[in-house]
Amino acid sequence: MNPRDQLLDPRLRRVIGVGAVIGVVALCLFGLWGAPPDDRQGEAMRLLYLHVPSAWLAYFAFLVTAIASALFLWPRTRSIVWDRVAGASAELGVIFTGLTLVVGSLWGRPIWGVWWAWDARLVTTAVLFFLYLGYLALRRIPGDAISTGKRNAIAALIAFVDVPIVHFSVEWWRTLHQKATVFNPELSARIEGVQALTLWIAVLAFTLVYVYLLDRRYRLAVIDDVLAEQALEQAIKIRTGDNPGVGR
Amino acid sequence: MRLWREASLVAAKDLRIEARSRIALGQILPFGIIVAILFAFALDPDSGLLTRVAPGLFWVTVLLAALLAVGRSFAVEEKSNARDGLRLTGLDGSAVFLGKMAAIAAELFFLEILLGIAVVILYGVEVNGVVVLLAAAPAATLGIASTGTLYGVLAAGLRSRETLLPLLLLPVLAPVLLGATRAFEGGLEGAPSDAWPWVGLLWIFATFYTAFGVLAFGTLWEND
Amino acid sequence: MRLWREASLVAAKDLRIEARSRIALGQILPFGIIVAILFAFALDPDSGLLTRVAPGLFWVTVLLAALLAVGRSFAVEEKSNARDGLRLTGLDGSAVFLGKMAAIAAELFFLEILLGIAVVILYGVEVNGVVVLLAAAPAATLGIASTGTLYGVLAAGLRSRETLLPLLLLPVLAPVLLGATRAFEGGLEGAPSDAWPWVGLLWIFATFYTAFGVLAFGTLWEND
Amino acid sequence: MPLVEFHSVVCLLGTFPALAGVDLQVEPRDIVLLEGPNGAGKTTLLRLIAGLIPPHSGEAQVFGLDLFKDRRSARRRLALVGHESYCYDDLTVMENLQFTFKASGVTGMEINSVLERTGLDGLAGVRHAHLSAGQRRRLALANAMVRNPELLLLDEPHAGLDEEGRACLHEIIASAPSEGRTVVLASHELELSRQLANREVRVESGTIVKSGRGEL
Amino acid sequence: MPLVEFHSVVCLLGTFPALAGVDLQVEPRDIVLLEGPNGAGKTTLLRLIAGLIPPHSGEAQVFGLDLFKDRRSARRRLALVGHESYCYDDLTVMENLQFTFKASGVTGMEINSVLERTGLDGLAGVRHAHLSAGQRRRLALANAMVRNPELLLLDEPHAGLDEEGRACLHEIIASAPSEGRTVVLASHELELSRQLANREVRVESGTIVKSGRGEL
Ligand code: HEM
Ligand SMILES: Nc1ncnc2c1ncn2[C@@H]1O[C@H](COP(=O)(O)OP(=O)(O)OP(=O)(O)O)[C@@H](O)[C@H]1O
Ligand SMILES: Nc1ncnc2c1ncn2[C@@H]1O[C@H](COP(=O)(O)OP(=O)(O)OP(=O)(O)O)[C@@H](O)[C@H]1O
Ligand SMILES: [Mg+2]
Ligand SMILES: [Mg+2]
Repeated sequence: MNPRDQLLDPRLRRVIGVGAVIGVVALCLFGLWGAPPDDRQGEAMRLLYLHVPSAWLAYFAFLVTAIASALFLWPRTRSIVWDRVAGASAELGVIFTGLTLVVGSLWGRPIWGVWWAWDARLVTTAVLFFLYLGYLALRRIPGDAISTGKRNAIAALIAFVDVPIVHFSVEWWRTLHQKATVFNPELSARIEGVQALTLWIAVLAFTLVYVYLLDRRYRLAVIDDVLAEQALEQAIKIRTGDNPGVGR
Repeated sequence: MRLWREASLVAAKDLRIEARSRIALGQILPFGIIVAILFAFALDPDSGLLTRVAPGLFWVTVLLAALLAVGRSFAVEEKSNARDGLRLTGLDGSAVFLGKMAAIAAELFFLEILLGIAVVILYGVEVNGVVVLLAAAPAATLGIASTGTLYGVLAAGLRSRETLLPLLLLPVLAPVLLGATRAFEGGLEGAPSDAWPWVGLLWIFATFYTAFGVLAFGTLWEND
Repeated sequence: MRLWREASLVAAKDLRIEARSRIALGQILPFGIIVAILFAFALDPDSGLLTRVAPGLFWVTVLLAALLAVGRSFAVEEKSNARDGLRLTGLDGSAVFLGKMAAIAAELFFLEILLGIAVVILYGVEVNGVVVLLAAAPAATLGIASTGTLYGVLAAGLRSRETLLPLLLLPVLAPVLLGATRAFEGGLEGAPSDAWPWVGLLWIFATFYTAFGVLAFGTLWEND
Repeated sequence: MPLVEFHSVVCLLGTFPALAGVDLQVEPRDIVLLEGPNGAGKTTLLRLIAGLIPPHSGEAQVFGLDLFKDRRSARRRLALVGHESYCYDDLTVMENLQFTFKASGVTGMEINSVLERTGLDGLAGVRHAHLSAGQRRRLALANAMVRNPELLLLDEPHAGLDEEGRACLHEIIASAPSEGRTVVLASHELELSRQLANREVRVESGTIVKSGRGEL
Repeated sequence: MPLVEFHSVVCLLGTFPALAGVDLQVEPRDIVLLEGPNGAGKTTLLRLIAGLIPPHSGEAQVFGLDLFKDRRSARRRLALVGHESYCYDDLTVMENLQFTFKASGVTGMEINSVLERTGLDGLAGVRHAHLSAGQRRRLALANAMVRNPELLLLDEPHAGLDEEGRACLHEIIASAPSEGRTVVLASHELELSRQLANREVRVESGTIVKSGRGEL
């Protein structure tokens, strides 16, 4: 199998890039002026348009990591492509999780009066963050492509267990954090009007940004691999060339 | 059949080494009890707070002891590169996993019984639902042992094993820790009926991690 | 003079090895923060209990991280029997003690600063007396580092080092833990003036253990 | 069909190409001597054949099994005596051998006869931790023999052995072909080893520079 | 005055009398070869002379200093190449040597010349963890030489060294008397070692059974 060196077709990527920019601009307009302030939370509620999509995109990124990892583990579909996708997506997921934590924390200060609480949702989110930091640390340990790929994939699959826990934490525990508004057990969204529209714009914008960055990060991984391959060729030349010293 | 035979071979070897070096009995157990006492010390004893936090402290202590036990289980393989010898025998990775996990679980379970008695005495908690405790503890133990073994081999062979292990293991075990704590809260001072959902969750975890370990360990074990 | 030169040689070596393997920064610190989070989680968050127990948890966490740091400091000597090489150089035992202790203390102190910030943010405690904290922390750190080094060498060379160390170390450090906790209680939510006697006690401990280490380490180091 | 078949195999340790394109064939019942300077890659080559480390590129087959895909199956049929003893400190000589024996599930070998052949008869009850360097070396050899391997890989087996130990070692190597065993031996004791080997391969800087029957 | 003076020295490892009454004298500038079967007690004897383990009974003096009372002072003036390399995995060859050099506070030795003498010139920047077995052995030798010892104790220094490494080793041993050094060497490479030694001591089961100038 010839591993692809571009994740997306360049034209498609450009479209997505432009879409992402438009999406972000639209989100700013709607988020800051278009949508009305909340009756109870006032202006602080606007943080929702960052907080919720970044949380969802973090889930999505980790889901992509898990699926790519499973595809890598499955011998029939094994390809370095999946390992790269898994790593790139996990990095973005960590960034989105970090954003969720930071924005949530900023939001918590005016609404709950504290930056942080030992609430199940908050803690499981923090655990999620560290879990994938650990995963990224593990990825940095060198080795041959197949073995490290399998090792990474297994760690990613274990880590994904935490995602549903984060989501259902508000149902399973009595939490300060509010229960699901959109993806609740009844699957009926309790948000409407311009607020809902803004939320969906935000989700769309974040998704486009995610896809664009995923492609770029993938490309970076490809370049890294090419550079490593070149360095290896060089090293082989140096090793087999007649150089003095003890076998080096 | 062969899997069980091979797994019991590995477990027997590990337990024999432990029996000879007397580390589980002679050191990890006292370690657990000392940590329990230290917690009591750090948490200001006269406030009646201890009975409330006893379940959490119990399981945090077990977790720390598990880190030691897992670390030890793989340190044994590191010396004289015994790990390579074990790999050379061509044993099935799943067998190695089950064997090592069983040995660790056995040590931990033994520890929990004695530590539990110590906590009941030291912290003065009441036991309302023995059945809940007896149902929860093995599940949590299996969950901890299986994840520990899986991550132990992930970290094994890396020079930084000793310190990397806790880092990898603790976040993954957070749900087990939480479930076990809630189950024990129910079984000790609280209402046993509250605890059953948690016991179920723990068993789900244990089954999942063990099955996953059996499948994944081979891959990790084979490659370096 | 010579003692200082030799001690700084040993400390520089240990810190260079740590810098290269990135264990203190990259792994022990996240370990500390994760333990802090786990504790908070296990201790039932909404009861406002956390701010009260924060000082105790902080120091228990530091103690556990210290176990890792000490273990690592002697694991480094174990590999390829480097310990015998160090003994063969004829370095003064006191110099080895001071050097290793300084390296461990430096790592721990660094850890405490970052962990302290994390605890203040995560547990939401108030800082009433920065001076008290700044006076207490180094004393406690030196106490932990000196005792750790002394016991580290006791346990080093024994096959069961990893698990024996906590057992030996934790009881001896109980007073330090208590003093540091009380001092921090005063410096954080309580009244700083209450804390000063504890700070004094900590310094007495640190001085005593360090002096004792300088005198006793040589003997332990020389014999096998 | 050759037991070992390598074509321009590259093997990395970290990022360092310890083997930088190796071609090697070992026929059944050969006794191959690997020689070469320190750091040439002999140990790496043996560990690669044993399936303990993965190859990076090239073609690598042992017993006809591809080392890129399956390193475990081949391992069951070979044994490696490495620089270290691969034994557990807290188990006795006998217990170590018994564990290896049972774990490999071999037949046609008696532990006691292996103990005799390696001159360890008197030490069956001694823990590995208490053995001297040469005794450990013998145990490592016994630990390999107890698996009755078709392919025996020896990495500097002479190191640390006394006269008697060397005699045991030579008996084992010399009788390998008649017992249906193939031997690959890395050693710096060239005079001793050349008497035994029927092929000699010189490794230098991660490649094989000479290879032939008899002395080079 | 002899450098090493042992009278019926007993030395225990655990409860096992690894040395059961040893009489030994080493004169300045001697090159003494210790030989004997595996497990005889050669390593134990060298570690005892180096002051790494305490004697149990008898009379034991090194450089005229009593090993029962003071093992540290003698250590500053000797060096031991043991079965392991005594080096730190994470430090480079150069850093390891520099640390030993500074810690021993010696004078009259240049690290670079030692690197050359042991053939390690090209490896100064490589971490110990990445060295091959023979390279580690060379480093162990360099690590001993960098301390410019009056008494050089070598425990099977040949093991793992290639031809070039053995030449370096032999140069160091052969030039020891002219550099004012005394050498005690335990080895199973009898032919090579006998060419160098001017005294040979045979150790068997923890005692010295023969001792004399030239071949026994
Ligand atoms: C550090 C603090 C916080 C963290 C870590 C956090 C984490 C999360 C996460 C992970 C989600 C995604 C839930 C899911 O769909 O499964 C979420 C959703 C949400 N959060 Fe937060 N949050 C924090 C603070 C806050 C605050 C202060 C508020 C407002 C008072 C808030 C309001 C919401 C809302 C409204 C949702 C959407 C719920 C839904 O539709 O499912 N969060 N948060
Ligand atoms: N992790 C690593 N990173 C970089 N280089 C390494 C690493 N491990 C080993 N090397 C180098 O790989 C080379 C091959 O080592 P190997 O142990 O195979 O040599 P060898 O032929 O067995 O030598 P010896 O005769 O000394 O045992 C050595 O030059 C060594 O320095
Ligand atoms: N802790 C111990 N308890 C009991 N016996 C021990 C212990 N350590 C070593 N021995 C025994 O002491 C004896 C002396 O070992 P030593 O390493 O000195 O031998 P050696 O002459 O160096 O042998 P070799 O040539 O194999 O290196 C050996 O027979 C060994 O089994
Ligand atoms: Mg080698
Ligand atoms: Mg020896």
